[in-house]
Amino acid sequence: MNLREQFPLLASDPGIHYLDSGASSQVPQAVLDAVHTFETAQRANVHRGVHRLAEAATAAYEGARYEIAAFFSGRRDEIVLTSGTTAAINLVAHSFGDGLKPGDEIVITEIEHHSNIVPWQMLRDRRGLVLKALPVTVEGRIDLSALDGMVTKKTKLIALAHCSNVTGAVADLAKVVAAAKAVGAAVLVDGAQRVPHGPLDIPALGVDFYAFSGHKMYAPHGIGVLWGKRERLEAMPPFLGGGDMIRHVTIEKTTYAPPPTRFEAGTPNISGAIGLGAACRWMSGLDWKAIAQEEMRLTGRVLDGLAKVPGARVVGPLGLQQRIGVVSFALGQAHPHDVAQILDRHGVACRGGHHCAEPLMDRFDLMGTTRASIAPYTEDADIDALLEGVDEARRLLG
Amino acid sequence: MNLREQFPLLASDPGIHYLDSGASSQVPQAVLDAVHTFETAQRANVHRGVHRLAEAATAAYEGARYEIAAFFSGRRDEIVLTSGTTAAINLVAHSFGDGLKPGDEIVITEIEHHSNIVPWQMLRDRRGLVLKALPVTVEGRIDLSALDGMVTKKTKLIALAHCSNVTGAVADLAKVVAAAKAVGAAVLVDGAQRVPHGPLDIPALGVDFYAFSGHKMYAPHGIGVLWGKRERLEAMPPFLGGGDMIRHVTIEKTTYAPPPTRFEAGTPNISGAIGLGAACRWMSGLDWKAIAQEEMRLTGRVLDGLAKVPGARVVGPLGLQQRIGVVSFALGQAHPHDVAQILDRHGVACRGGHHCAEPLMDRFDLMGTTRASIAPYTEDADIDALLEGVDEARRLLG
Amino acid sequence: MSDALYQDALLKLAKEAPRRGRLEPNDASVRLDNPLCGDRVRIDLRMSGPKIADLAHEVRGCVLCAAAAGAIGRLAVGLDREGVARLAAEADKALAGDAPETQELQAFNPVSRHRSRHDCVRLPFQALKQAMGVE
Amino acid sequence: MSDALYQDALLKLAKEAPRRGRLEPNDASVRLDNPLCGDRVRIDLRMSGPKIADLAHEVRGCVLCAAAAGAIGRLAVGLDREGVARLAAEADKALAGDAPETQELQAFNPVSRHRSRHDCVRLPFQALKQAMGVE
Ligand SMILES: Cc1ncc(COP(=O)(O)O)c(C=O)c1O
Ligand SMILES: Cc1ncc(COP(=O)(O)O)c(C=O)c1O
Repeated sequence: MNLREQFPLLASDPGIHYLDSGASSQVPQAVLDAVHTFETAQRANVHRGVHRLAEAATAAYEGARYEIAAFFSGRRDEIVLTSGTTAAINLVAHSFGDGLKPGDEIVITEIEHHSNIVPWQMLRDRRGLVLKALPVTVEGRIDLSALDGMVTKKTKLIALAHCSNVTGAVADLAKVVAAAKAVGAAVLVDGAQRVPHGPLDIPALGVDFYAFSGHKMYAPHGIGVLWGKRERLEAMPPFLGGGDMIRHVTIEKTTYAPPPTRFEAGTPNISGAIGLGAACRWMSGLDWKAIAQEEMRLTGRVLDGLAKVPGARVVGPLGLQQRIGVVSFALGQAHPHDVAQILDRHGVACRGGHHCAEPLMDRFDLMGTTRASIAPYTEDADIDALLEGVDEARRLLG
Repeated sequence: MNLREQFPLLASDPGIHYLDSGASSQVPQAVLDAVHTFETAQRANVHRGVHRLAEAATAAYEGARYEIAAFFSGRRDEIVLTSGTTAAINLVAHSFGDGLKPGDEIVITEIEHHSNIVPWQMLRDRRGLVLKALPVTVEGRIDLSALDGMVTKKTKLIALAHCSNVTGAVADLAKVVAAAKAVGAAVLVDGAQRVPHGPLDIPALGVDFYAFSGHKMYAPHGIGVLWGKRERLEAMPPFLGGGDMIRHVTIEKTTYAPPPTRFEAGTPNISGAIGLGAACRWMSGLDWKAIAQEEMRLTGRVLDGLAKVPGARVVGPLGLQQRIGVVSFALGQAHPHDVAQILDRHGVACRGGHHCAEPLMDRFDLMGTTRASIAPYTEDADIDALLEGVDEARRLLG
Repeated sequence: MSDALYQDALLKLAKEAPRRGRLEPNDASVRLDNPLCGDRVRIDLRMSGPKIADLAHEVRGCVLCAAAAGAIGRLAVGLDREGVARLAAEADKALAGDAPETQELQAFNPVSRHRSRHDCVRLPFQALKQAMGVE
Repeated sequence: MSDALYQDALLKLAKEAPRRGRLEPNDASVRLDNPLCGDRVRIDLRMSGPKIADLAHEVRGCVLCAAAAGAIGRLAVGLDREGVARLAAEADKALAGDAPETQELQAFNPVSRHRSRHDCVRLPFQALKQAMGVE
């Protein structure tokens, strides 16, 4: 499978070893083409317009919503288009969260990305809630054995990452859903790191909210999705006010449109949505069984390679079960920025730092890690370059 | 000046008469090129990354902020990048507005777009505020003679549109700023319709907040700006929580970054920002004195042409003083969607409807209007087609 | 080309629009609006057993909406629930681009190419169905 | 190529880093951190009149930050406010891509091409300036 040639940035330079897809993936020609067609042949504002460009733009935009819904086995009216995961989680923290009462409890985890921590802290402070965090095991997984003690009748929401952007661990959502159901709590899943790795039946997860970003799944930046169970969305008041999300407006009073429109105030990121629709279409055409195998083979190579480097310590599962191809490691006392910088001399793009997960860094008493993430376009040459670079970093910084 | 050929969508089809720039403008090749360069040669997530693509992406993104700041004579740390005008106004309604006390007053106007009405209604209901609206004159201008009676010591904010998206009227901001200063109120200006018509020295306006969208000023969708006076921004708590806007995060407590970062949670719309920067650069290269003259000449042609159509009634100033090239009209009892649809047969793209300004429609007792908007790429042929179309609409629907 | 949209048959339906106005007293009256375009429709019914004995319609809206109400004014008297459901299905057929059997509804065929206008045609039929308790 | 970044001179500055540790008691002590990359620096000073009599630095951070602190450990004793300001300006010069006069600071020249790393080098100089009340 040579996917690399479908990605103009990668195809243009064989010397680039892009292992930073966990931050932002690269984008295939098919997505660029869809956006280009919009900008040069369909561009207009959506909804309300009757001229041919407005009709074409609306059809492309709503068509994209349809493709996204289909790819995730959802319904169109459950797909709220946002500017990204962060915006999606904040939407829930306001529209759902502001309905909570002082003393109500929210459970998050220590593995979370800041975008699944800070909105809940702000909500806690706004509404007088209690915020608890599930601990993380030495292996870098959410410790679900703590669910029992932490989830109570006061728990109204459990919010957690499907896959960790640091350790690569995949969470056992079924257990979380069962614990939540038992007390009538809702479940929000941060799927930012899960969605780049293949199709997913979101409704089948049994969760209430699922948030993700386009830029990590081969689409443009500035677009993302909040999938919400229909009954949940229908029960929620709007968050942002503006055009499109209304039914009627007078200066005194406004009535609101049904979901998903109710949550999409203002002119949307039309080209972004079209790009995300195209990314879903592009992903649908791939053989994900083969890709998953290949991603795990390459992940295994990274783990094996690091095991042989003196001083290297993987932060996350050492096996290939229930994990994605995101591998974080520390290299002796070396600062991850130095490591990432030396990798860059080998053309290897890795992220170094706290990965917006400071509580998790505190958990492992680390300043940060260096992270390599594997995507469908990753090849053996990328792993070779990574391991060579790590070796040089060890020699220079060790 | 032949700008049309710089716009691929317009250049591809001389039969398109795009008079819907008030909804979304078309986009020049220069902007498409900048976005394309990002996606194919610089794509990565911004900030925190040290590899060469992350450095290139960050330089392009922050370079765009610099170009935007320069174009509007602002400082870089006063430019908060948002997903659009609506998001920018909502940001202020939360970060500034949530600091207001029950009984405090906000003054808006009946001319406003829903995005400058609904966020203040929601804030009013959240905080127990009083919301007042300045009336609109028969000419379709904000009636500033009512300022005296409406602005009191309780007024904390005056929010108004720089240019109406329906009537094309330009507001006399100096009067509003003086009235606000007299009572210590802040001024927020919705500049969505002003920014497409040339450079602007925002700080010189004396206002506190200025909001606008990229998609109306030749840039991609999904990007916009909140310009805020530095002292105002520094005094405001964050709105959305997530990555990037933090200083330090623990599960218990989070400290925040300074503006503008404090207000930019999560991965930004990088390509959108780069496109907006390129749009500013492109606009900087034009002769705006000549364009303004030409826009007004064409606006005059529309006004003169409509004056000769039986049953046509312009909603807005009939003269060319203090107005932009946005012309709304009613045609007898004809529904604006029928009018716009018939215009479409002539290749004319106009918007018909309430233009997200229902209170203004109520003011003029109209279901909606048909709106033609003039841009730098508008030509005489577009106006010819418009007037022919209006004539046919009158015959068919009259 | 969308020229066909405003052909004579459709304009005539909208203009002549038999049974325009209100019916007082009535057995059922439904008002619907479409906030997206501002169309507003009211349908009043007087029943004779399960069948429509008389009806009236009032539209503040576009030509397509007025024409749809006009078609109802011309076609709906004498129908029962099933007949109303069939009539509305015929209108949907026209919007889907298939030729409906009911001659009068063929005027709506060209609307099929204009998705943003489908609801303009549907609104009066929805009001009628609601007034008859269909669905 | 960014190879030059981790050249011997710089690595040596970071590794040898004269005056590493703490100074207790001290006349001034400043801790700064850079939340973006997690670098943390502490500078302790003991003064003799307007001049630095002794200093110590503690870094939890990257090599660039440690090297900058190392350079301070080697160069700052004996300086007054003006001397400290001049030293920091020399470091900025290196980051701007111009060759600084101070030989030791030339090791930072290659950092000029890596904007994301400039603050790593600046942090210890900022802490020093703050401890001396410069600016
Ligand atoms: C005057 C005015 N204000 C606000 C807006 C909202 O802008 P956006 O939809 O890009 O957020 C618009 C355009 O839609 C407008 O014309
Ligand atoms: C697990 C996880 N959650 C949330 C986010 C935030 O996504 P975004 O920055 O696109 O809003 C990211 C990536 O940055 C992530 O990896």
